[in-house]
Amino acid sequence: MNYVLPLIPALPLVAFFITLFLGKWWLKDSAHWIPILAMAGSFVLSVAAFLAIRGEEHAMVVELWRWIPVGDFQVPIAFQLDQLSSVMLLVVTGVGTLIFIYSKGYMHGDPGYYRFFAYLSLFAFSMLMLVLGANYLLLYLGWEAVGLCSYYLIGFYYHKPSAASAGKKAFLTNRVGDFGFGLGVMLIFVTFGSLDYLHVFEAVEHGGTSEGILLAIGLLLFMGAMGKSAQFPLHVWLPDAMEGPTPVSALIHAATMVTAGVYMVARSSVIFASAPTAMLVVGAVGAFTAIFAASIGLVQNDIKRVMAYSTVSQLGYMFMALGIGAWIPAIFHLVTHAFFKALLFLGSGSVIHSLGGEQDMRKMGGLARKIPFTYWTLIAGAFALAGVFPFAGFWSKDEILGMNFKGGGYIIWAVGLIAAFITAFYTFRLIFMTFWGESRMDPEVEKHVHESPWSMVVPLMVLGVLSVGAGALLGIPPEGGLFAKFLEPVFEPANQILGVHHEAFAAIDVILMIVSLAVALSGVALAYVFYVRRPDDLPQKAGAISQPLYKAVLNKWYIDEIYDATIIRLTIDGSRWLWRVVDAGVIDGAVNGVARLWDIAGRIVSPFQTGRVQNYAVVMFVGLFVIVTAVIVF
Amino acid sequence: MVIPIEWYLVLSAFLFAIGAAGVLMRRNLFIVLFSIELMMNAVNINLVGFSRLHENLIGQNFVLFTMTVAAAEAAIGLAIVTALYRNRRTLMVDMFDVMKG
Amino acid sequence: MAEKLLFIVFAAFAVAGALGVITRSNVVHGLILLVFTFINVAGIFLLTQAHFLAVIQILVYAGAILVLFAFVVMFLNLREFQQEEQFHRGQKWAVVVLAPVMLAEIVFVVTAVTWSSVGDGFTPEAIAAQGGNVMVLGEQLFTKMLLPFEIASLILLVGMVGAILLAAKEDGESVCLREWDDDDCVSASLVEREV
Amino acid sequence: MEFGFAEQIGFRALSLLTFLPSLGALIMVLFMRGRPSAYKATALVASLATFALSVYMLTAFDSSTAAFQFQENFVWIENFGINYHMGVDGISMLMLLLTSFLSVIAIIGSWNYVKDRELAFFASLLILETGMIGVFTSMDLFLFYVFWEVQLIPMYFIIGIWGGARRIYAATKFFLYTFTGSVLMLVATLAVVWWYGKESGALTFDILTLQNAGFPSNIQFWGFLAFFVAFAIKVPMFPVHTWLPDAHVEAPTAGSVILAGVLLKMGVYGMIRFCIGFFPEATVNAVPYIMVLSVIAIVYGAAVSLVQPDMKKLVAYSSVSHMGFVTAGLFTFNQQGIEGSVLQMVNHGILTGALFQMVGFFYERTHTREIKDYGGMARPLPIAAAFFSLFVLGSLGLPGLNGFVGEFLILLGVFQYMKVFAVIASLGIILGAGYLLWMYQRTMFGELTNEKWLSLKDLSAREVLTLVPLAAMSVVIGVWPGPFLEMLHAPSLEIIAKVEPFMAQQHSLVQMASTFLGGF
Repeated sequence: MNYVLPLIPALPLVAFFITLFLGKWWLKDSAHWIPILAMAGSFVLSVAAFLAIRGEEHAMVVELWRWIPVGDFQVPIAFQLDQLSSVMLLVVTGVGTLIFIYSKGYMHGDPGYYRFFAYLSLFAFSMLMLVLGANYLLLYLGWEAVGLCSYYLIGFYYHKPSAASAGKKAFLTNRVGDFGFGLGVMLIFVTFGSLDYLHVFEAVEHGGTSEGILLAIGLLLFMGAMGKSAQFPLHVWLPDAMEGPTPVSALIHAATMVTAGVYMVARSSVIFASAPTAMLVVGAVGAFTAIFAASIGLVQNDIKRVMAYSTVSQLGYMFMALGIGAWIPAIFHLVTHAFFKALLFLGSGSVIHSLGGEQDMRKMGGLARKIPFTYWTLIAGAFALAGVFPFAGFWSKDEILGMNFKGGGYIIWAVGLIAAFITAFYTFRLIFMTFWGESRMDPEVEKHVHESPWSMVVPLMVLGVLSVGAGALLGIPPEGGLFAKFLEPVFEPANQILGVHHEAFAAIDVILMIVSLAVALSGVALAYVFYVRRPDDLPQKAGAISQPLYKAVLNKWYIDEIYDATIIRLTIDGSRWLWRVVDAGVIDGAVNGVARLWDIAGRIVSPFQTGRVQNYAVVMFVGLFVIVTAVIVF
Repeated sequence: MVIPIEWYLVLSAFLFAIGAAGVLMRRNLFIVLFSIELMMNAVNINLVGFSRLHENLIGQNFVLFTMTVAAAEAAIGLAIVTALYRNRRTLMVDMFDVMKG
Repeated sequence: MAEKLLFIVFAAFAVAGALGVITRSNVVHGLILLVFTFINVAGIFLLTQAHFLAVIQILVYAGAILVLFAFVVMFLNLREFQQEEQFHRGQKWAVVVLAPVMLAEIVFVVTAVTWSSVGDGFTPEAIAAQGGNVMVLGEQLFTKMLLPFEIASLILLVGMVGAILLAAKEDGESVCLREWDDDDCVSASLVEREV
Repeated sequence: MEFGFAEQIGFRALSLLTFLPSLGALIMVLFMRGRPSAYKATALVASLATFALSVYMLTAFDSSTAAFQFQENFVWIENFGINYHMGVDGISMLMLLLTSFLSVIAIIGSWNYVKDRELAFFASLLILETGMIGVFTSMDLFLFYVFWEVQLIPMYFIIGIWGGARRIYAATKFFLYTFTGSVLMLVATLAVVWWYGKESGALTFDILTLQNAGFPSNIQFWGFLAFFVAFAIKVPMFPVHTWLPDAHVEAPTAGSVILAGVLLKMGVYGMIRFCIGFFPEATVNAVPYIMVLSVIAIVYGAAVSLVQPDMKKLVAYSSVSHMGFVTAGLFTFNQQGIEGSVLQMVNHGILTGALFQMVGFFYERTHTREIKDYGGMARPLPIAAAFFSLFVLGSLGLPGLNGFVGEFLILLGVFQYMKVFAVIASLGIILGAGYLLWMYQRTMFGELTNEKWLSLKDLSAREVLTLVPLAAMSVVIGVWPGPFLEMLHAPSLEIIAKVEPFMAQQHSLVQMASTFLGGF
């Protein structure tokens, strides 16, 4: 493992450098090979790592070198392999490989082809660093680096101003979260004298740390997670991030990067478990985000934006789970979500691709027969997202809701249920608007509709299979399946602190399952009524009835506008005031004022300086006379 | 000593005062230079007089150096005069007031 | 006694010449009067037994330096300045008052002090015994005073280089009549013809 | 021990290092008038040789000790106890490397930048280098002062002769600001030396002797104040920073690179040597005020950068912010803070130097520095955009690049000192990302604002050559700062040991303030 582990992130890094430096002049249209092979290689190595860690009690740590050694602050570049990072590795490399392959077809012919693959490789490297790092500072490194790649990839079409500013918005919003994360890391160091996971967690388990400090650490870390995982109120960047190419949305803004927050909270489970208030905040924010984002997703017309809000909402689910201490369901949902959301994104990418770039669902419809592969795989993804039995999403979502209910979080459970209903509705709204009914396409576009190339369809099918089967394979029985068994050792300490004991599968679980299935199906049914049965009048009517509400939702609850008017306006105006008034006015005014004072003094005395040598000589002579006289007289 | 030292000193004082007056009140740059030479000569007289009084040759030696400096000064002074005249076509000292504040 | 008489004569001529120098408006006249003054000073040097200096005074001052002056005076056309005001208007009166007062003060101080000789022994007689003023002075100059002597030569060299550099004309140099005003400038070649 | 280290290399390495650039300048001026290729090559060779020598010295440098190495000590002016005394410790060794490194970059970078009086320009740069190296190697207060003034003059000319439209104003402002500080420093120097002379009976300007003098409180207070103001102007700290934007905007590229890269560091270096070295007690008492000023500088500089319409001015104000980090870190008096601070000086030199270099390259092509005139430049200038993004990212503290290591260590240090300050300083980081990315987006991304820009040529090989070492250093320090930090361990511990005895009385004050401000 000592050699294998560092190789996992190293392969994409090498691919990045090769592609970046040779891509433009040499690799050109074949720039995809090296990144794909590197990614596949990483996947193989990850499988090896998975096999190695299976059933191990303790984490493996491989230290490469001391990164920052200053006094008692010693941070190594070290990788930690345990069950959690192994799962993340598999998701990142697995889904990553598929999306790399997909990108070959999707990005074909783009002038920035090599650049795209270089960025993707860099992203893969960063993400792998994030999940493999053995201390908080490396986590922070990966954290920022994935943010950077996200910045580049969102702004991939940099000549589009909207893309460029979306990238900037993403980075800055993340920075706000990282502000907390960074402080949290410092507080961890100051409190525990180390940043290594193993050391810190051991110290927390050992007890003796004041709960206030743990709460502060938890909240600060969660602030970072809110930024990265787009939780309210830092969710604003994710929908805008859809300016990036679709594979990017699938890989970064659905499957991997945005789940980093979930990973981080799960990784710090021991800390959160020791600070119940922090967990409460995590759960509340998650639940609120779940329903809040879902509500916006209801009315969006851009196919990718629907997905984006859905992602935000699903991430909310994961935090909801973490908030109740359901670590394993959260990670489980992370995994299944990675499959079906990547699938949905790639599928909508395939739709967009076949329509020559059209993203507005109002200009689609009736595509089912024209692009059947895409259609059927998307259906699988939609059922998974809606949480319909036995698709993948059902199992993980049900676990989350079930654990909330059983843990006494009835309000959160109810919120989650409502959100699930909305989710089912908007998911199938998307399906129906896109594939069913009459065609609303431009005739010009319609002529060119075509099924996507194989390199795009094959990843779709693989993900489709996973969306259908992965949940049942890994999640039966709920809370005791293969997945849970595998992850058990990682969360053992946290569960001990929380005092959770494992319950056997019982009748209550079945009831809850049926309830959530019913909710999901009713959402699907309602969507069917709205968009298949009466697409011409019912949606309008519904919108008209709840006019103010509809408008608010359509405008994303005006969050962007509020930020613009308050924080951003204030910062810019305040800065301008500082510059114009304080800097140029007060400080420089004082400096120049002193200079002006001397200038005036100079003007007063300068006439004495006639410029004529003899005048000066006479004055000298008079002076001499005075001195001599004085000497003689006295 | 045949001639009292005071005589030298008084003569020197006269020449110096005349030279100084010339420097201070004449407008013609040449006359100013002449006046400077006069003042230098006044000093030389002093030096020679004291050399005689103290019965040594230090003063006389010194006069040689004064003359050296006077020669150099005259050479450079005249060079400046020509340069000035070439540029400004006047030699009236009070016309040169570029440094006026 | 004869020496005293001669001293008074030389001194009177020197002072008269000096007064002439600073009052003449014609530069050439001034120059000649200056030579006259210098010759009289040389006479005083002779009276003081400073033979070498007397010779040098005439050779260097009256000869070399003043010839240099004469050259430049002749070289430049200075007649026009004779018509101009020769004295500073206000300053003139200040100097006329101040200079005599200063003179009086100096004379007062000089006469009030009792001067006494150090008596190093180089009386004219002793010097004559050692081979004369020129010889003794030369010996001192090349032994005790060697370093200052060499430095003096350096000063002369620098002076020479400086004079050449300053007086040499640069190509394309323009000539300004008043102030450093660009409008007033004419090309160097034009002035050259006039000069 | 005093003289032992000169033998490490076997020759007077520091004197050679100091005067090598000047020697080059002399050769250029004497023998190469009117032959641009010859004197440019000489300038390059001189600076390269200096850099090579400093690297060679690094191999002989012993980083396990805080003692001064490569010492040379000759009597200079005996009556006043002035010696020609040179030596380096870890901190000044790093500064030397930075100086000689950036000088090479600046010379290559301005190869074709200056159009008139090129010879004088390159000679000025080399003399400037001598001055800077002299400042970092002097171990005699008088010698230090001499070099301090020596570097001022070429910089004044570089801004005043080869600068932009308002160069005279900027150069004068730069000179007067700095000189005001210098004069204060001179007075304080004389006071300190005089006091010590009175106490011990012998005048001395030797820094090591004076560091152990143990000045009484009132001398400490006034001496500290004078020295501190002198160095604070140089850093520059809020509120004496306003010369910096003007000087940077008007200075030619090489001037900006050196100014930001090295000159500002001399201020902090001076604080380490003199404020802390001579007056530890007064320094400790002043720490809360310095901290407040530093934190203000961080946020203020960042905020003002945000709204700058001029790229160069933006980078200049960002320097104020970054140097705020440096001073904040230094005066925490814990190892992380001090080492982070010194490392951050190096980082800032590399990154801001690089940013100025980049702005210079853009300016050479477009003849404008206004951000609004740019836009979409990534299309005609992809390589430039790539480098630019690297330096922007380093500057905003992306982990894996050098800016992060320094900034994080400083924040960690400040955090241990007082949490509130760390929180506010972290806000500066958010703003930092804001102004840098916003600038990057407005200049490199978006629609092409001017069709003319399409015909611009991307970076030439020479230009890339100046940027590659900077980029490489940025990455190397980012992922493997160990060797650099190792040189700082011993000196930083020495600093801590120096102020330790006075921290006790300070501590209660910090705690009082911290409860008052409501630290966690």
